[in-house]
Amino acid sequence: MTNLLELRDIEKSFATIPVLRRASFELRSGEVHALMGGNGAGKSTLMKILTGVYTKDGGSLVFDGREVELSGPRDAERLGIAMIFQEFSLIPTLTVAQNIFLHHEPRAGGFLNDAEAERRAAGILSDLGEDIDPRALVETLSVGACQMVEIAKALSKNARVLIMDEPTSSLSEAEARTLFSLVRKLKSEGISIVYISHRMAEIFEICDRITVMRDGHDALTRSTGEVTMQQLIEAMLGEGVEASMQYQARPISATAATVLEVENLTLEEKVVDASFTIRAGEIVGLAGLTASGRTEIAEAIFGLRRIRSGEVRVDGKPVRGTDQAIAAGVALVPENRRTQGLVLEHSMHDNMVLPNLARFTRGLFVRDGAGRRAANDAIARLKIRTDGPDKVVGLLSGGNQQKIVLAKWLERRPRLLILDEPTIGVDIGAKSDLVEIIREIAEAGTAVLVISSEFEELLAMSDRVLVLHDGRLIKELEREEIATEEVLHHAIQG
Amino acid sequence: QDGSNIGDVDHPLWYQPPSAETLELAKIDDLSDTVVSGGPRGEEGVLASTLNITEEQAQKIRDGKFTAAISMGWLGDDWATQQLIGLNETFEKLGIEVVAETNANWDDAKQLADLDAIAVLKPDLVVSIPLNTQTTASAFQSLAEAGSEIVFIDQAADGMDAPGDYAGVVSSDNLALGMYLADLLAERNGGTGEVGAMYFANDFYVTNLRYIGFVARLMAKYPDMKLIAAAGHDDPNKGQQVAQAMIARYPAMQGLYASWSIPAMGAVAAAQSYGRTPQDLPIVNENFDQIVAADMANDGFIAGISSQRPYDQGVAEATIGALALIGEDVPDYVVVPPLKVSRDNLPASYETIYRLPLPEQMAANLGQ
Amino acid sequence: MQSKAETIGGLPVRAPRLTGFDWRGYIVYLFFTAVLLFFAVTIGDKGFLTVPNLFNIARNTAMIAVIAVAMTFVISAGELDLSVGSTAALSALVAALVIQAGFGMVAGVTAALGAGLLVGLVNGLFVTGLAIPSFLVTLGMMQFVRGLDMRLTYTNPVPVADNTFNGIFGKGYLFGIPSLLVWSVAAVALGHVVLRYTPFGRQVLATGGNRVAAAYSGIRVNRTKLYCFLLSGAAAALAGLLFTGMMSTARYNYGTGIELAAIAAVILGGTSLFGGRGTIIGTFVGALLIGTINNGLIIMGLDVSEQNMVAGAIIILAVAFGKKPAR
Amino acid sequence: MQSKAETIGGLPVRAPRLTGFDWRGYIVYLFFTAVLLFFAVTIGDKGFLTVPNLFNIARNTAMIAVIAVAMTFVISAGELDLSVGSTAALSALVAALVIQAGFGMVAGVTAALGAGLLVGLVNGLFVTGLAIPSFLVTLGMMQFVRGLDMRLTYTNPVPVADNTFNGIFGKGYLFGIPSLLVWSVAAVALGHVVLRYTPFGRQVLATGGNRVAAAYSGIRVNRTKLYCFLLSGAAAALAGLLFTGMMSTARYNYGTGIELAAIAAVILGGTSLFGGRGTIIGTFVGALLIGTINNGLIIMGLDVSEQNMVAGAIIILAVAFGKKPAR
Ligand SMILES: Nc1ncnc2c1ncn2[C@@H]1O[C@H](COP(=O)(O)OP(=O)(O)OP(=O)(O)O)[C@@H](O)[C@H]1O
Ligand SMILES: Nc1ncnc2c1ncn2[C@@H]1O[C@H](COP(=O)(O)OP(=O)(O)OP(=O)(O)O)[C@@H](O)[C@H]1O
Ligand SMILES: O[C@@H]1[C@H](O)[C@H](O)CO[C@@H]1O
Ligand SMILES: [Mg+2]
Ligand SMILES: [Mg+2]
Repeated sequence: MTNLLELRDIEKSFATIPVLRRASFELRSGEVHALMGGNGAGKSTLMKILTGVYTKDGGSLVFDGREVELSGPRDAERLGIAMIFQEFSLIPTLTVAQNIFLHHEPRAGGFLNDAEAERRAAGILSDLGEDIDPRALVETLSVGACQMVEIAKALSKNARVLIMDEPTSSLSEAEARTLFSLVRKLKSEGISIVYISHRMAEIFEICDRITVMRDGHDALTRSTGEVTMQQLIEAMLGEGVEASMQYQARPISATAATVLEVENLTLEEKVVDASFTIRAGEIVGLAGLTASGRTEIAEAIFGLRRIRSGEVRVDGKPVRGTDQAIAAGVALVPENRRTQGLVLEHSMHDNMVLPNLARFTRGLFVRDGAGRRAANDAIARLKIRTDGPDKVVGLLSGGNQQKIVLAKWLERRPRLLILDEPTIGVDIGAKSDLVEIIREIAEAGTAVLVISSEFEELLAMSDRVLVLHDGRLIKELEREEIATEEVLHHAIQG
Repeated sequence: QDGSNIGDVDHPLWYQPPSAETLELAKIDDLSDTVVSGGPRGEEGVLASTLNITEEQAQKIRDGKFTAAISMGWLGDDWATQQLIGLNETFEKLGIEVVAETNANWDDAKQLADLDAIAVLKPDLVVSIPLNTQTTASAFQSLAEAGSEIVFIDQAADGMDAPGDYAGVVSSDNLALGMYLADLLAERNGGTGEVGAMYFANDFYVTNLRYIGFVARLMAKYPDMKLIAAAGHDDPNKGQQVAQAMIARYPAMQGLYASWSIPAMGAVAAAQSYGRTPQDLPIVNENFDQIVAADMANDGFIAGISSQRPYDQGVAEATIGALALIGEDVPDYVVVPPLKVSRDNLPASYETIYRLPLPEQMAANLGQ
Repeated sequence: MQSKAETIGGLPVRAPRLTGFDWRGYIVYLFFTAVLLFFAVTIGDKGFLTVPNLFNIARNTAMIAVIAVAMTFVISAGELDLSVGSTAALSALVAALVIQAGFGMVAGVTAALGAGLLVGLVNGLFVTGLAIPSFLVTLGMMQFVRGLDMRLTYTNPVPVADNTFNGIFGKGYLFGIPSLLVWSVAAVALGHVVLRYTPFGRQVLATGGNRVAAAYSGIRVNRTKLYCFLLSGAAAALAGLLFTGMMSTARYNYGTGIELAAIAAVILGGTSLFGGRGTIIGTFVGALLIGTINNGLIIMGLDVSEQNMVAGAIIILAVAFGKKPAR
Repeated sequence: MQSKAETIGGLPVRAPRLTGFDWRGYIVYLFFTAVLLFFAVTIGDKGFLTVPNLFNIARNTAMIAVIAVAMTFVISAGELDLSVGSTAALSALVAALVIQAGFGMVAGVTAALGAGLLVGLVNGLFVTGLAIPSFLVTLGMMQFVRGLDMRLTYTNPVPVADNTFNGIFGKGYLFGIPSLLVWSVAAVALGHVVLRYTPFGRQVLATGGNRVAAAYSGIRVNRTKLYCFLLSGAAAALAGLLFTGMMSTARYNYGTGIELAAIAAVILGGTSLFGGRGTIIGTFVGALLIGTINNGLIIMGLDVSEQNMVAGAIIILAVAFGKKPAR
């Protein structure tokens, strides 16, 4: 099989810091080629060079047998290369349809034809099994829906090469399934796909070949059948590293205090009559389909959503509004790191200090030194890839940003920790570290509520799992009841 | 005389009714030999035409190699331009170097900063129009203390006295200016009918006097001319808007005093938009500049101009300043009488004010 | 229960739903209607409701409207242009001088547009090429050009005797409609179509909505912004011609303060100051609202201090009742 | 090859590196030094370099500086305050009237601060409570308060005879330093410490940087913004007192146009107009730069048109060479 394109010995530095060092990558026509690697390994950067978003410092790009230079996204588009960006390339103030066809809008006599764009957008979205209004403004969509729009946007270009940078990170199981069948269909139509993901299972499921990047260099390229999970992990993280995601039973004292009590909670949106409790030291998973209302429950406990009826109590005391929630020791790690989690243009240590201002203040003044020390600790503990705590977080890779969001809240040592999709975009090494850290936090007496669409992770952590369907809690699974992902899968379908 | 023709219009916020003395003077038909406005401190006005520099004095001034600075309150109308020409020509003739020229653009705080910067240059002479007599006083006082001679345009800063603190004030006769405006309207409508006044709303000594002079003349001399509308603008460029509203609300208005030339031309545009004619809505104003002159020549709405003599004022300011520099006695209040301009005397008036013949186009339009 | 804005801790985090009639989005129209009605009732008999007066409002609003149309593009693209006022004066002077020198109206108008475009080009190149904030570039430019205006004729006004020019750009009528109104309606119509229905308009909104994402989508964001500044320069030039035609004279201080009035019209109309969202029709109504208030309050007989107070209060109220921005 | 700005399709996407000496971040200091040096060489012998003149510059910059310090907070929090100028005049009048009425200096100053805080409170409540753009709220407020200023004393100036007041707020000296300079340095020092080293400062920057993320981090973003507007009102009041003390008189037109000068100082100093980044020292140097240019150009003997042109060009150049914003 011939190579449709080859990236050869690509070099790239930001300022003086090298990010890609002689990175090479080949893509055959009609293959699905996985690109893997730890956070900050350079995957997104390499692919942005392929789409003309960044210009390379060195190396060459051969497309269809000819060496080409890309001076911007338009050049790549002309070659038929489209990309689903990890950090979305959507315009919040435009509609779904306007976004999908941005810069290749259907026209009628020189004028834009929005009606036609909406019609076609509806078609693409329904192929994706999505029920999103093409006329809705993107800023009103959930992360998952944005992810879908981003995918639809790339598909609308009828590209020969489709790069997917962590397309499933915000998708539910079911949506991911739809995406996989789409990938297979595209492949059968001869389209070549680069597939970036941190989720092992899906890589083995849909990819033909795998390239692993490490420290800006391609460390390994193999056919999927010729490589084991452990080999991949070692290529990514180094010899002897194990990344295990196994549940470890922890005895939870029957006398442990009840930290969170949610009683007959009904919200203005979605959630109806939800009741549950979490005890100190317990990790409770919250599972459900997209739009089942998990985020709403989390935000309601944190005081961000209006409660229509019912009550939230922390340590026996009713809690309403963020002020009370924070005072009661509730912390929420929000689901969207860029809009909710970080001040992107601030440094890591500034972000770290933010939710913990009281702790980092002595007298009248903020103790920056302490903030920096905490940041350095987090860098070491979570293996965050950065030049240091002063680097502007917006410049870090997606997974590293997510780790900072976590670090920021872990620093708080809350009474109740709510994690909404905490490991989106986080590499396997860090994910298992995180699971470890969350367990430690729980062991120290914190009650934990985890929302995750990734069953593996949910199962590895949860002492108990609540299942939400269409705004209602329909099941509560004790640990013994969930031996496999299948059980969870069935439970969620309702 | 009883003021009933002034009716119940809304006067400006700063309005004070004309004094009995002003009303007395307003009865005099021909004001050309009368100084209506004395200085604000009761100074007696001396006509600028009486000033003179001998050749001997001129030589002494040239030998002094003096420097001067000019702090203007605004620029952009012929009044400011002609003042500056009068000042600069006279200074040049006398070998006085102008080391700074500033424009406070109607902002007295800016003028204070301008004066501070001027002080640094230690000019021998400062000519300035204080935008506000109170707020700028300290700066003028310290200039005086540092040894600069000061000539004020229009009004002296508070707490200063001539000749100790400053040489003198040169001003137009502002009450007379306002009175002439009433005369010019009366010339058009025979001293009867309903008229309006559009004033500069901000509290500004010289323009306040003109409005008061206008009102005084109506009361004293034209009991059949009724003031039915008065409205202010705080920015000359808004003249058109204000005039439009006045015309909309008082369609019976048969004459309009429109303050400076810019608002007056705005009023002209407004009158046109209502389909009014120069006959049924004559407009008078107090700046003789190219625009109103052209309109007048063209038989437009501008029926009369009560003109100051800014060039002469500039010359007078430079003259008393220069004389003070060599220790001569100068009058503390110099008055330059206004000039009544209408279509009949336009060419002659133009020559008087601009020292140039009436521009060809205007002359052609005048039918000469 | 329509159009409840979603909030997080009191912050609106998303625009109201698209379902139901979202009256808040149309507040400027409602407010404009309310203000018109109020004046009609209170001072309708005092001349407010006459055709010449209504034409006057439209005429007085023309320069603000023309500039505000282009400003809608600039703001939608996420930038600002404070130099429009002094640029209008520059173009006015250039046109008047060229006409005075005998080169004729066409040459005068061309030269004025050239001057406006030149200022726009310099603004645009600084903002995009050097990536410096447009607020400062255009603030500096506003001052620089105002100095140039003063220098050009030593602050002397330049009369324009060409009656064709004065008719077309100021005092004339087309089918009984004042030419100033014709110009502003034409600018609004063109602006509306371009912003709403052309690729360029879409690129402007995308650039303002998310510059990086727009660039990822292949849009030349810098070029788009540059075009917006050129447009703004051209509109300022047109406004300068209108000032000149209306007064048969060009003056160095035309357009002082018009930048704030134009920005107010744009935002009152519903365009987001943060870019990405813009409506030209709203802008026009915003400009008319401002013009109507100014006119009506004078006819009501309020003095300048009261006019200021009432006009200020109305602006605050209009936005208070207006659509909450998503950001 | 330090600090090459990274670009995406021609857009700078990242601030220059924090390592190495980042001279672009300090451009306002360099520019200020360069301008000072230039004037020292060209007009040093004409009195520019004398202590009284340098004090003059500092004195004339005081009101802008005080207002700009608070404006740095407002802008860092992602908002704007255009009402500061007319609020300064309001406070000036209130203080003068209270003193004139015989209630004494302390009452006058208190009343003035109260007036400023009240305006700030209303601004803040509208902006946060109703979530409407501060540009419009404060534009309306600027006009409303200016009307009030005119009304209050029918545009008559109000003299202040209290020499203690005039000394403290205007003409006096403290250890040989003009009191106006003392006030502005005090405001700068306090502002710097608060913005840089206190939790409140952190909250302001976070709110401006990402309002939603700040709210999720438990920051009361609305309260934070409200405080910024209160601060701005208080600073405007102080500026009004300084105007009054300097002139021994309060006038309704104080502070006209000071909002733009203050914003220019803030942005020249390196604060991002989009919020999230602010530096008080930079703001102060920005204000001094503006003041020095104004002073020096007059001493050089440039006429007003030239002063405008050169000052405008310097602003453009200062930012052109300045730090490229990350946005
Ligand atoms: N514009 C930029 N400026 C400076 N550094 C950058 C920039 N973009 C990326 N980097 C750095 O380059 C490195 C590689 O980033 P990249 O986004 O390619 O990683 P990745 O492999 O996609 O990681 P992830 O799995 O977390 O998405 C990171 O250390 C990141 O901080
Ligand atoms: N149509 C919509 N309009 C406005 N906001 C929406 C809409 N759909 C979802 N959201 C918001 O998006 C966020 C995600 O909530 P969602 O209902 O998807 O909950 P979830 O169960 O947590 O699912 P997910 O797996 O997508 O996080 C919530 O803040 C929700 O209010
Ligand atoms: O009259 C002159 C100017 O023309 C302007 O009218 C203001 O007052 C001055 O004295
Ligand atoms: Mg990545
Ligand atoms: Mg969710």
